[in-house]
Amino acid sequence: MGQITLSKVTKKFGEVEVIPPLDLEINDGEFAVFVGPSGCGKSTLLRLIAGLEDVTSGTIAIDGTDATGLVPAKRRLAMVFQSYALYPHMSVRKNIAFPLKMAKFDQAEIDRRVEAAAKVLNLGDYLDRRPGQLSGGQRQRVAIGRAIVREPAAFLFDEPLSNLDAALRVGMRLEISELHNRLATTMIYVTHDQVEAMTMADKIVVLQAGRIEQVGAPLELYERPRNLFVAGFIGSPKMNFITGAEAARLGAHTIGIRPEHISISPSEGAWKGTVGVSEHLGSDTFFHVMGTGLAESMTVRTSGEVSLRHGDTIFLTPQEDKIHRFDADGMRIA
Amino acid sequence: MGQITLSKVTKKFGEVEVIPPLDLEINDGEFAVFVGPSGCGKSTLLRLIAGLEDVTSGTIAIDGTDATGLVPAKRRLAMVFQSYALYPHMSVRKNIAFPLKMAKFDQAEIDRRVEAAAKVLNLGDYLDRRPGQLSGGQRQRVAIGRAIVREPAAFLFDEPLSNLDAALRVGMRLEISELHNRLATTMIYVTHDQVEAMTMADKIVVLQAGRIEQVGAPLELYERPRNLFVAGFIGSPKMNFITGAEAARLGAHTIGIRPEHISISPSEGAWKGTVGVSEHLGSDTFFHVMGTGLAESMTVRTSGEVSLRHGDTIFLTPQEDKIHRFDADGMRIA
Amino acid sequence: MATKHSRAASRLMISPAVLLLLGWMIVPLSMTIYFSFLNYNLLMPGAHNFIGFDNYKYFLTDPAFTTALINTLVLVGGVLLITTVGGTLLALLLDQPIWGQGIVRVLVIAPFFVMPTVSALVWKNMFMNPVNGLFGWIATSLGLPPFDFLAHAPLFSVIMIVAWQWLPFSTLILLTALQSLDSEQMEAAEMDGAGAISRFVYITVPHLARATTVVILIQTIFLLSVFAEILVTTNGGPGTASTNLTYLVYAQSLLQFDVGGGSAGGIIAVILANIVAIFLMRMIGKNLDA
Amino acid sequence: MARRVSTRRRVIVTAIAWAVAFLIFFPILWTFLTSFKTEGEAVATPPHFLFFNWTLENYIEVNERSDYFLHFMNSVVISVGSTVLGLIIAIPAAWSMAFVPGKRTKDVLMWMLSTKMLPPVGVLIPIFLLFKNTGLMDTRTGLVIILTLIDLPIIVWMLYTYFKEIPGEILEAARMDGAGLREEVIHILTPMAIPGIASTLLLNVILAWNEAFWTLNLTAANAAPLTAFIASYSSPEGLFYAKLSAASMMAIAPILILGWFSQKQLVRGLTFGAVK
Amino acid sequence: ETTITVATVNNGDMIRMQGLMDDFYAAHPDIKVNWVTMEENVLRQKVTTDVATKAGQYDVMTIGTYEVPIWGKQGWLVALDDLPDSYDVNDLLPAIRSGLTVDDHLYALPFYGESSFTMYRKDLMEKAGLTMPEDPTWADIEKAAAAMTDKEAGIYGICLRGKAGWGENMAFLSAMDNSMGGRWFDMDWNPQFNTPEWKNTLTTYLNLMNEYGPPGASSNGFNENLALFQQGKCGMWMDATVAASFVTNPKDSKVADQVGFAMAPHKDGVAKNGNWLWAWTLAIPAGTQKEDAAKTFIEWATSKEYTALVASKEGWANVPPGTRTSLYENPDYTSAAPFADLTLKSINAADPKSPSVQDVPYTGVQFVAIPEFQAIGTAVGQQFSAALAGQITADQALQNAQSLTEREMKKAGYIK
Ligand SMILES: Nc1ncnc2c1ncn2[C@@H]1O[C@H](COP(=O)(O)OP(=O)(O)OP(=O)(O)O)[C@@H](O)[C@H]1O
Ligand SMILES: Nc1ncnc2c1ncn2[C@@H]1O[C@H](COP(=O)(O)OP(=O)(O)OP(=O)(O)O)[C@@H](O)[C@H]1O
Ligand SMILES: [Mg+2]
Ligand SMILES: [Mg+2]
Repeated sequence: MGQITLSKVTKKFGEVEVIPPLDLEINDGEFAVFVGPSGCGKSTLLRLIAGLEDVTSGTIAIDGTDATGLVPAKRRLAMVFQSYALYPHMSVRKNIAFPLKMAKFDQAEIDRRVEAAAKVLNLGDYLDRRPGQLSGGQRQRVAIGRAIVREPAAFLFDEPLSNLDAALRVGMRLEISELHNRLATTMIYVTHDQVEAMTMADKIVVLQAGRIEQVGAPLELYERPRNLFVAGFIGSPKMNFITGAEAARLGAHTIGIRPEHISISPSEGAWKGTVGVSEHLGSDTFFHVMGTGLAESMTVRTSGEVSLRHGDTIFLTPQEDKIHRFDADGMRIA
Repeated sequence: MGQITLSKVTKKFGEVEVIPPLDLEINDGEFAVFVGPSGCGKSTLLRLIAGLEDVTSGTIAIDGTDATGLVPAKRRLAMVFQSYALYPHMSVRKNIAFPLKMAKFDQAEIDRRVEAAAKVLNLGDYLDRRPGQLSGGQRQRVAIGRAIVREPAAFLFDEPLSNLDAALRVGMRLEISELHNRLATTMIYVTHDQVEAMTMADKIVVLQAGRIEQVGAPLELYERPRNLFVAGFIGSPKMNFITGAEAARLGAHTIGIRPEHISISPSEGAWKGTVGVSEHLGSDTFFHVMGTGLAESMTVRTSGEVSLRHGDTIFLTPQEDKIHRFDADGMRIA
Repeated sequence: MATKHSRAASRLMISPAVLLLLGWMIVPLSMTIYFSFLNYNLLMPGAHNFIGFDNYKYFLTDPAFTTALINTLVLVGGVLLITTVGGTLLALLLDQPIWGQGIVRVLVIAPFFVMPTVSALVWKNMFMNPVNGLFGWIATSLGLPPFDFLAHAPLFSVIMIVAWQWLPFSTLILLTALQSLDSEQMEAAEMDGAGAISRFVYITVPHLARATTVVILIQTIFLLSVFAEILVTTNGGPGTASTNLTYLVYAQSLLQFDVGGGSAGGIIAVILANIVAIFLMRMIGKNLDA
Repeated sequence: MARRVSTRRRVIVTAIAWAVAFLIFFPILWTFLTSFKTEGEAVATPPHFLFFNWTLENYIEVNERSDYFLHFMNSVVISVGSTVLGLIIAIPAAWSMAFVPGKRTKDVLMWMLSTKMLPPVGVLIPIFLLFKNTGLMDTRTGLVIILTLIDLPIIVWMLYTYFKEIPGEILEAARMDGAGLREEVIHILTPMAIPGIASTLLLNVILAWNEAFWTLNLTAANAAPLTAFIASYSSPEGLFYAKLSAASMMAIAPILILGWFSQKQLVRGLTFGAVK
Repeated sequence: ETTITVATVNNGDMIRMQGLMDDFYAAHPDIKVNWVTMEENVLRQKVTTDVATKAGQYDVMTIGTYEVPIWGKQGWLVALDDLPDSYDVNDLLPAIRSGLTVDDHLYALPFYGESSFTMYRKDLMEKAGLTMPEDPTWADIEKAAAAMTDKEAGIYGICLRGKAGWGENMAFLSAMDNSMGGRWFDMDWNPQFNTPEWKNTLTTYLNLMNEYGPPGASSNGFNENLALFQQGKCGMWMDATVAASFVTNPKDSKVADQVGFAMAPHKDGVAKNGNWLWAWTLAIPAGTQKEDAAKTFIEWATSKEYTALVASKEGWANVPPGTRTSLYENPDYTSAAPFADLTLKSINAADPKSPSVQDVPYTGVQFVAIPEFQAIGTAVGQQFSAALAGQITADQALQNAQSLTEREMKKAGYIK
């Protein structure tokens, strides 16, 4: 069980209102990801749920019971911190056993659960090492181990992978996803990595300045962003935005088209421009196309290698059905 | 001017030979990137060029003159460190002016150059702040500013972006590229980020255990990796490697095929497998295909959204002309 | 971090220390203030009548007071100067690659462990004594008349002794600070064309600023109340040449058993110490934040 | 900076460093040597450096004259006792300053430190009277209390600088894991800060061991530590250098040896957050 | 079993007693003695604080003739009126005994007593072709000092106290001033540092020390001078009579068999020698819980039996001198101690009731028996010590001494 409901939650630090009134419902077993620009309040929101900060007003309910006033220990939530926050003076075994010890489990039960967690996380060989003797990925697993032994109502993750190098990140991402499949426990996951958000989430919560911009499944956000902010935030490289006559022609204040939804041709197409910087990644090439008169620069993605040189004239054609339209307030026009 | 030539350079730390004899030529105005796994000697090589370490044997020539014995200050090179190594007690202005002050420039000239550098790097508003009061990207720029004022023969960068967050990294990457276009000064850039290497370099130097595995333009490395190491190292997600009968069929010990060069079909194709984890990024989807009998797991990339579920049977077909063949020693078969 | 629970806990946890120190400050201090208005000599029992500010008047107009004030400042300043400059040089020396670094460090740190009384006794008798001391012998063997340190340079002698005790402290802090200097920063300066001296002036010295402040703060705390060294070596003399405030108050209250006068002196010393404290706190507060 | 340092330079630097270290250490060495001389040799001109008749006479005499062991035990009890008591009071205080900092945290810390600047002579008589009236005079308990109070600010500061280096996330993790305040401090904070606590302990044992004002003025026979022991050798009649040296060595040796063995620890802790 | 705590000074006789306690314990197995040995200044400070605040840390205190009358008058000490006959209180030297008696009550028992006299090196005098008169004048002394001084050889004609302190340099200088015909205060308690006598005293002293004294004299007290004399570095030394036994002890003294003795010098025409009277005594602070045990102890420590005990263990030359007539009538002692005669003579010559040839309102030779004297004496001593160190001139020193004494006397209410 692990349904989390925030109603009219606000948070002020001194005079600054970091979270304006906010409602959010996370269902049991769901994998919810919070994304948003740096400083938008992702960590704060997570810490409010954990009980590490007091809400200024509003209520937080866990499984239907009000948990607003409870100390963190009483909320049956487990948290995995960005720095893992392992206890450096305890062996892996002791680290994992710590929450059980605090909950006054008997030793036999503690041993049983630690063994079980170690097995799930492939930590059997390291149980007697100290955190300092582990690699980043192993530490990460210990932190998760410590979280799962208590069989919490939900897991909270605050950018757990941001300290790992790229290769490891991919591996751990898969592991966490698998864990979620296996345990089917609610997870709330903070990240600012696009790929993590898109690949792991059942539900993405996009935040800006403490406000929720959109909540939905990853592809829903990708395909039907509710407003300009979400449209620009989700997807990499960014969506191209066009205002003015071209947008007006489609009955919108702004239209948006993703780089992968534009096709390119040396001879004909809807928009004409010249090639600026091009970035060749081998698998793809990104062209920054200038002088279209629509936007300062448009990004276009092509698969594989297309040889165009700086200054070449090209024509762009958007896939009409993939064009997003927004009104003057930046809201999607359905 | 800034041509750098290394001939038979070796480096030992105590008994350990970190760099076996190595020859390398970097042309004037070139943007050379060193990549390779952690500990392969990238930083060491850069520091040898900078003069921060003594070579054990061999010579380093800068613009044709032997610089092997020169102290760093005499080599006319500027370095941007991973930690930026800004002087924390000096204002931005003083930081940037420091090399000029050391070179005994007169105050008017110093001011002029600092202003110019600040303008180029958009630092005008921050000149009187201390480094501690700047954001990561701004610090980065100060470090570059300190490097450019002296108008060095070449710039050396040691993983200058690795401390920045992803979004900023993209921005700074473009800025450095632009700077290179503008100044046309030789740059040597160490990174272990694929994308940086591919997008910025004129020439990539792939190192492993101090040896140069391959030197070449990014696409050359991508398209014609000289050996298995380079093939596996360049490109993300990694190339799929297949050994055994399927490879022998093509007259190779190992064949490699990149994820984007495999097409997928629910009904027919060369190889049959079942879908494992699939990662939906919106713009692309990566499928991990199992049970092909060729490799433990094959990664396949498809553009846009393809709906396949875990466990579905699919068929894969490689683009024959994109298959890389390697012999038993791991060398490319031309 | 800051929930209602943790803030409440925080108040609870800090209160024993705060209350104890408050008590430590207030109880004896208020008694001292009270005594300072009385005509109270230990040797003359009976009524201790209230005499207003007379004790303060006598203490402040005591010709020794100004001398003591100046001596206190000279003593603190002198020791600080020697220990910070000497400590920096020593730290630089010990930071070099040398053989037997461990042993050298052990030798250098040793004076810090020596009781002030012992070090004063040893210096006074075995080194500075012009007849039997080693310095006297050295002077004589060089054909010079032995110099009578404690008579002719009493304050200087005390400063030397105290500095000897505190040099290890500053050396160690500065050495640790030196070793924490980011080597990339040094290399950057080297790339920027700075020579060894420029690097020291522009990089090392500013880097040590924070450590130096701490050295100054901690040492000042201890140096303001230097006492045993003076008592053992010069008894504040000759004349009042090496009397500092602490010693003057001591002389007043414990040699003369004038509790009233001594208390007035104590209060004045407390006020002066607090002025120094405020000054220092300003400085350190700024430097420790940076 | 791993460039070659020429051997010649290294030799010169080593020589200078050793010479300076020797000079700094010399007074202690000289005391040590003198403690094994006869009184006559102790003042001989020219001085005898190594070649004299080594004798234990002084140590024997000092031992006969004073109850060294009593003083030594007093010193141990007082310095360790006051430090441990100080730690028990200071750990919670440092916890709250480091992990729940408020606007006034810094001021409180600075105020605490400023109490250390009170000249002890200023309050001797009041304390003396208080001790007399509470029966603390000449008791180890009394000295433990006084030394705890005067060293508390330093202990708090040192711990505070240590605690600040511990990431708050770890304590939060403990809280998430169900630890209460007590468990958090006992199971997580204290063990993690062991190196810091150890060096705080060491420094304060040294400070307390060498404290010579209160220990002298508030003791007579029973609780007098080694500072009082040495005071009886300060200038007796006749030649006394050798005996003084022997007594001095006996007074400083325990702490000197402790200091040497733990110097790595000590140095780390001594920095008071001066080094980041 | 009773444990008594004894505060004592770290001088040789006291330390010797600590080694002889077995004898006491044998006779009094129910008493245990806890020694607290301190340097003189520390001792004085601690016992005074203790007795004045009635802190009760000590059951027996070692105090001097300065404290006894003042403390006795305050009622801080236990009167010792019922001494057993075996103690033979009448055997105590009258000069000493009267100094310890207030209003006919004896408040302390003398452990040893002393006056001051002149010690000199017979060999050096001989070499210089001089002889020391038994009652020398300051002129004789100066001549002898000049003749004996050989700084190259490390021999200084005269060693005198220079360390500041009312019990250090001021003990000597106050006595010397008496021998010059001067005094501390006139009958109206006006300080006399502006008189020619004091000027004469100080200039003579400074001249002697600067010309013929050892370096570092301004920090030399009794102990430092003793060490110098024992090493043969001093030609003459005017100081306490107890020093005699140390400088003639061949174990510690290089010049043991070369020491001669004479009276303390005086100015030609002044009928006072500069000899003082001092005794270290054992007293019991009022209010101790262990009065009986304390009494038992101090009676033992100052008894004839103790003297005999020391004699039997350490030889007659080492017994604590200057307290009992019987000692000076004992041929064993007088033959072992060549200085006995002069010691007794000096003690008898000291008259605390009229220390100067002029009238004075106070008692005490080398001190003025008023509570304020410690402070004043020490402050004046610092001035004179500074003059000896060359930091100020004699005139300045006298002037400072005069004004600071006036100040203190005013503060204390003696003069308006
Ligand atoms: N303890 C605090 N006191 C005052 N302001 C705070 C505090 N903690 C956070 N803030 C402010 O609240 C806002 C939200 O911070 P938060 O850490 O939740 O952002 P975030 O979304 O997690 O950012 P990031 O991606 O950088 O981790 C920021 O503006 C931050 O400055
Ligand atoms: N000062 C040194 N002393 C001894 N070995 C060293 C020293 N510096 C580097 N090495 C070793 O040399 C090898 C190359 O190190 P280098 O720092 O050049 O690697 P790198 O490629 O920069 O790695 P990374 O990507 O982790 O920065 C490593 O094995 C390293 O351990
Ligand atoms: Mg965050
Ligand atoms: Mg590197």
